[in-house]
Amino acid sequence: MSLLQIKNISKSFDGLKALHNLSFNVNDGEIVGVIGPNGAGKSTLFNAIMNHINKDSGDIYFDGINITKKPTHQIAGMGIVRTFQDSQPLPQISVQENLDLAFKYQTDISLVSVFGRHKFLQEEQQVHFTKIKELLHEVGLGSKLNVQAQDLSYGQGKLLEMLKVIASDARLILLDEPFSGLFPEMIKLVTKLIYDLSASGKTILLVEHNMQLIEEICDRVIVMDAGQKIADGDFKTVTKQQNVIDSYLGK
Amino acid sequence: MDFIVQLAIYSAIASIAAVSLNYVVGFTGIMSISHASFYGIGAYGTALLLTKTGLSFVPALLLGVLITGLVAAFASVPILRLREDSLMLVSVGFALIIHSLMLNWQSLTNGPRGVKSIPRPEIFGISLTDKNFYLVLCLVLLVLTIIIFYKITKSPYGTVIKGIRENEEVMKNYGYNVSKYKHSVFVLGAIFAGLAGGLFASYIQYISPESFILLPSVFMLIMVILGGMGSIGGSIIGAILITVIPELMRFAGLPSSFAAESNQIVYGIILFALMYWRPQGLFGKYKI
Amino acid sequence: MNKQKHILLATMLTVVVALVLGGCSTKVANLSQEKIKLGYVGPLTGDLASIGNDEKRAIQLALTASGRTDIEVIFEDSHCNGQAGSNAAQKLVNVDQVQLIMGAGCSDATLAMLPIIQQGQVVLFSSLSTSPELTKVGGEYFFRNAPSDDKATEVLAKLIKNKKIALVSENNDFGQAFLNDLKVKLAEFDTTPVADEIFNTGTTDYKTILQKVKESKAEVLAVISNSPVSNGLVIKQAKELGLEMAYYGTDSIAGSEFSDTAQDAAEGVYAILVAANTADDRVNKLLQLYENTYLEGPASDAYTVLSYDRMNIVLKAIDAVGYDAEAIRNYLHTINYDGLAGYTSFDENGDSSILPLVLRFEDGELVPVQQ
Amino acid sequence: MFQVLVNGIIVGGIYALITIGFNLIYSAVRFYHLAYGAVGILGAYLTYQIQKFIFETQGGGLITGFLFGLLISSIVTGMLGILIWKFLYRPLRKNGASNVSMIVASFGLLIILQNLIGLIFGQSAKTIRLSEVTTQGYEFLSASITKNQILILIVTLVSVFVFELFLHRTKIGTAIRAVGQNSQLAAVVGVKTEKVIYITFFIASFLSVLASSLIALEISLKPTYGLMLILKVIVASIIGGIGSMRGALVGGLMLGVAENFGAYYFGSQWQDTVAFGLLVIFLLVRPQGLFKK
Repeated sequence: MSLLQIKNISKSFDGLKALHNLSFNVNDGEIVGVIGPNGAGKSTLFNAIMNHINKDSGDIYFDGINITKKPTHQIAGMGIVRTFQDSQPLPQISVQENLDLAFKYQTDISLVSVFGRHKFLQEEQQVHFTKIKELLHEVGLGSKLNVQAQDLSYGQGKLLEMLKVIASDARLILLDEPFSGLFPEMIKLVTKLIYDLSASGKTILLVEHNMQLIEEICDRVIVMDAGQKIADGDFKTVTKQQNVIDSYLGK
Repeated sequence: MDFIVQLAIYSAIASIAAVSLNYVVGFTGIMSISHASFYGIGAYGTALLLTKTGLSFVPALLLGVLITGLVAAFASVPILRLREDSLMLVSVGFALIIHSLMLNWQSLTNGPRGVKSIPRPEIFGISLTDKNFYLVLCLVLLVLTIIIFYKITKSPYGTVIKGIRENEEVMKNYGYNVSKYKHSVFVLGAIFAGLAGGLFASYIQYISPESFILLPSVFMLIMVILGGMGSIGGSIIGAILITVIPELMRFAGLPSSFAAESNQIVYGIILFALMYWRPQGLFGKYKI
Repeated sequence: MNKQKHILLATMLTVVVALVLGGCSTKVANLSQEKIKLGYVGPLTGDLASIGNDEKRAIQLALTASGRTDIEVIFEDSHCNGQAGSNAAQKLVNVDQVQLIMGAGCSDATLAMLPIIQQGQVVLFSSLSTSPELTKVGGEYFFRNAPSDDKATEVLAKLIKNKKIALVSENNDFGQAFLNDLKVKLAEFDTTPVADEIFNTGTTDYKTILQKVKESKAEVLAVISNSPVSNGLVIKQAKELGLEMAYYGTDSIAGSEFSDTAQDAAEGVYAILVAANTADDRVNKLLQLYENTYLEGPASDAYTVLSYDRMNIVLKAIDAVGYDAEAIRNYLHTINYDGLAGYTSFDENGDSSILPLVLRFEDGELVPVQQ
Repeated sequence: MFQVLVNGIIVGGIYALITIGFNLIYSAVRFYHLAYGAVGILGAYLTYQIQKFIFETQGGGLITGFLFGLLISSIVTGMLGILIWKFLYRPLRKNGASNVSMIVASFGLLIILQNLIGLIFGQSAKTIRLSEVTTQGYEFLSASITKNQILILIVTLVSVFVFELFLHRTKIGTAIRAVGQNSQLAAVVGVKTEKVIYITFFIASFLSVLASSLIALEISLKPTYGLMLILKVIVASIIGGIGSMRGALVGGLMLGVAENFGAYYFGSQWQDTVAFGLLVIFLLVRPQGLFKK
């Protein structure tokens, strides 16, 4: 049974068809690439899944549950996390705080627990802090623990976004161009992180322009153009299809 | 020196209001200008309960604070639907509407003639007519406020509201019910503003709508901006400076023909200069 | 983080030091010069600023006229608000250790100052607050030579009883207290107003209210406001709307600010006010002196005259019984001072014997009218 | 009843005039220039001073004094508008100040300007008048309008009309709108954004003096009017659609009419509540106002 089912969702912004009868499935544990020329509606797709924008028609199911109309924070609560296109971590708080926000607290973070169940919160936070140190050391950001996120470089910011995805321990991960603007050795690092995620059983939907990476990482590829799905299959067969080539070369 | 004790009392009351405003504006980024209205509602609530019903000080103050919380809960529904500049404007609109209710609902608030001879509080038998006891009461409540807000902002809850200040959309993506947090922050901030208002009313023993019009809201915002966004200690320093400096200016012996206007000009300059040199204020860590 | 701790401590220290220094520096000055220090607290900013400045200038004129160099008046601004007023009074009582404070204009500041006055046992002498409620709440140390409004409402009620009356009042402590008192007095003559409109302080466009007054077909329009500008605008806009009716105003009508605003529309307006009785040449001499010294006429003649009288009464009291609040308080109960505002004596509540006169604007001059 | 509508339209006309200037600045620099009210009142005080000088010392007529004063003070205040942008606001923007801190800074400037006016011209009210005698208005359809009101209405309609033409027909007008839409894009296309912003501040300050002097005819002048005006302007601008010219006109008129009907039916003490109630409703139901998408 596939983890994510998109059933002909459409969305148009006063005339412009951002998404048009789009349907596809993503199975548990798969890494699916989403490619297509600029303006094909890739980011709009992510916004639609997370219900940042309401859809004109169609339904989305996650783990069998209809999440079309659910508020964003509930969708995220069910175990989906997404990164924004060239999003940077929250600027005026520290790296540690950024990561702590990504972790899922068992004790509900509310005024009641701040005063009533302070001990539980404190313990969980300590556990998170140790994990955070490990994660940061792994990618060489160990010294940046208490630095304000705005003081990180662009690349380091992107890395931190990836670490937040790992920390969230979500089942479905929507990555929106995680490699854009990175140096080669940063790209290797992010690729390794993606493999680790997949190895630990996560399902990944990856929007990316860099074709070598798509070929290397993804099990399957979906090609979008003008809000429609024009191809769905493994990389080799899909890139041979005439309509895919035309969409890239422009009709 | 009663004069210094009185200044300390007004500074303590202003600090409670400033710390609670910083919690709303500095930590959570809700640019609300209607804080003085909740300060006013707390003052009127406590004053009317003290003068019109037989309630003694402590229940009257608590009830006054409760009423402020309820009004804030209702007001937060429309106000929090907006952000940044439009939120600022709607909170100004709300402040002016509350002020004209105080002015025109004569049957309840006695209108522009205000509420007179509010009795000085009696707690467990000690009558607080003596200023020093009153100062102790204010300082105890101030310390309590600091502890509460310090605990909240240092806990994971504090990190969440700071995250909301930075970017609400991202926080929703990590599963945080942003509007629930914003409402609880707004209401808690208003409750402490109501507490400060109740203390002010029973100290000065006479209140009228004039003291809760737009300007006090702006002064509270200046206290927080001067002191520093997102720093509790900073907002206390801001509150003390803004309460004490104009009183010290009385000693500066400025010829009073233009002392009055120059006082206001100093405020204007402080505001402008802060926005230029240190938007995050003296001790703040967050730039509005 | 500890860098910020240092700034925190440093600022705390400077504030405390400034406070202490500020506190004792004046005390030291006080002892050395042996000058008699009087206090003044009044609205030097805000809506009543022009009248507050009149009060201050009248005090300075009286002081220079008396030639006394051993007396100094410390002027504090009440901003017409409770907290500032109570701080000003507290400073004067505690730091400058004055025995007598002139002032108290807006009820806000007055009522916030009263507890400090009563506790500090200092005399508070006002020539601006006319609210009837102060008679009860004032306490034994409170005196005023401005007549309480209930005297003015009595005179006005007699004048306009059983006529079709439109009332336009300002939504502040003066306006509403006067309005309610007037309605009670009118009810005694079983007259009920045909129109009763309230406007907020600082309103500038009265055309819509006056439209309702026009529709009520009132014969008399009584304007109840202590701001000369509002009085002027109401009457000017009424004339522009062609409202043919008798106009009555309260004491803030006498003065340049009203006549500048209303200009020729002021013609024929009745004023129930105190003391700016131009028939007495001492009043004219004072107003002339004011104009020569400050190159502009007073915003309100009435309050200038009252404040001038007040200063002279205080000087007389100090010469008679010395500078002690207790002694001055007893002396004031016995005084009957022939002032520019008429013979002034004080009843047990500190209210003065001065009665408001009825005057009428005739080609720019306020002329007394015989009832 | 009709009279109340007439009053509303005339007052609304004045609000519209000022809101046009305010929207112009907002559309060019994207923040609320709160000190704009005080700049206008300062200009009106200048007009008063010049008229007094011409009338009393040069023996000129009241009306010529007023028109002459209006011209000079509009130009001088226009210059002041440019200086305020160049030396106060631009450095702030360059410093990376956010919209909110720009509003706070402009509020500080409002307090400074308002108290400077109080210091220079004194606290007591000043009146600008066009005729020695208070003339009764003209009667038609049971509503009476004073001469001043007619003048205000004419000036408002003329300036709105001229302004619409200027904005949509002339090169500079389109440049201003371009900068308003997107200043980076405009700069790329070769529009000298700096120069355009100077012109915008000049024109807006010019308009604010025009409107404030007209108001002074009706309600005389006090230093505290700056804050009162800017609050009304913000309400009118939000209702009409922040930044849009047509929105300023309609927003101003709507506010004027709503206030007067509010005063007529609920009593004048509720006038401000009606105005701000309208603001809150619009911010919630249609934050972008009537004329913007």
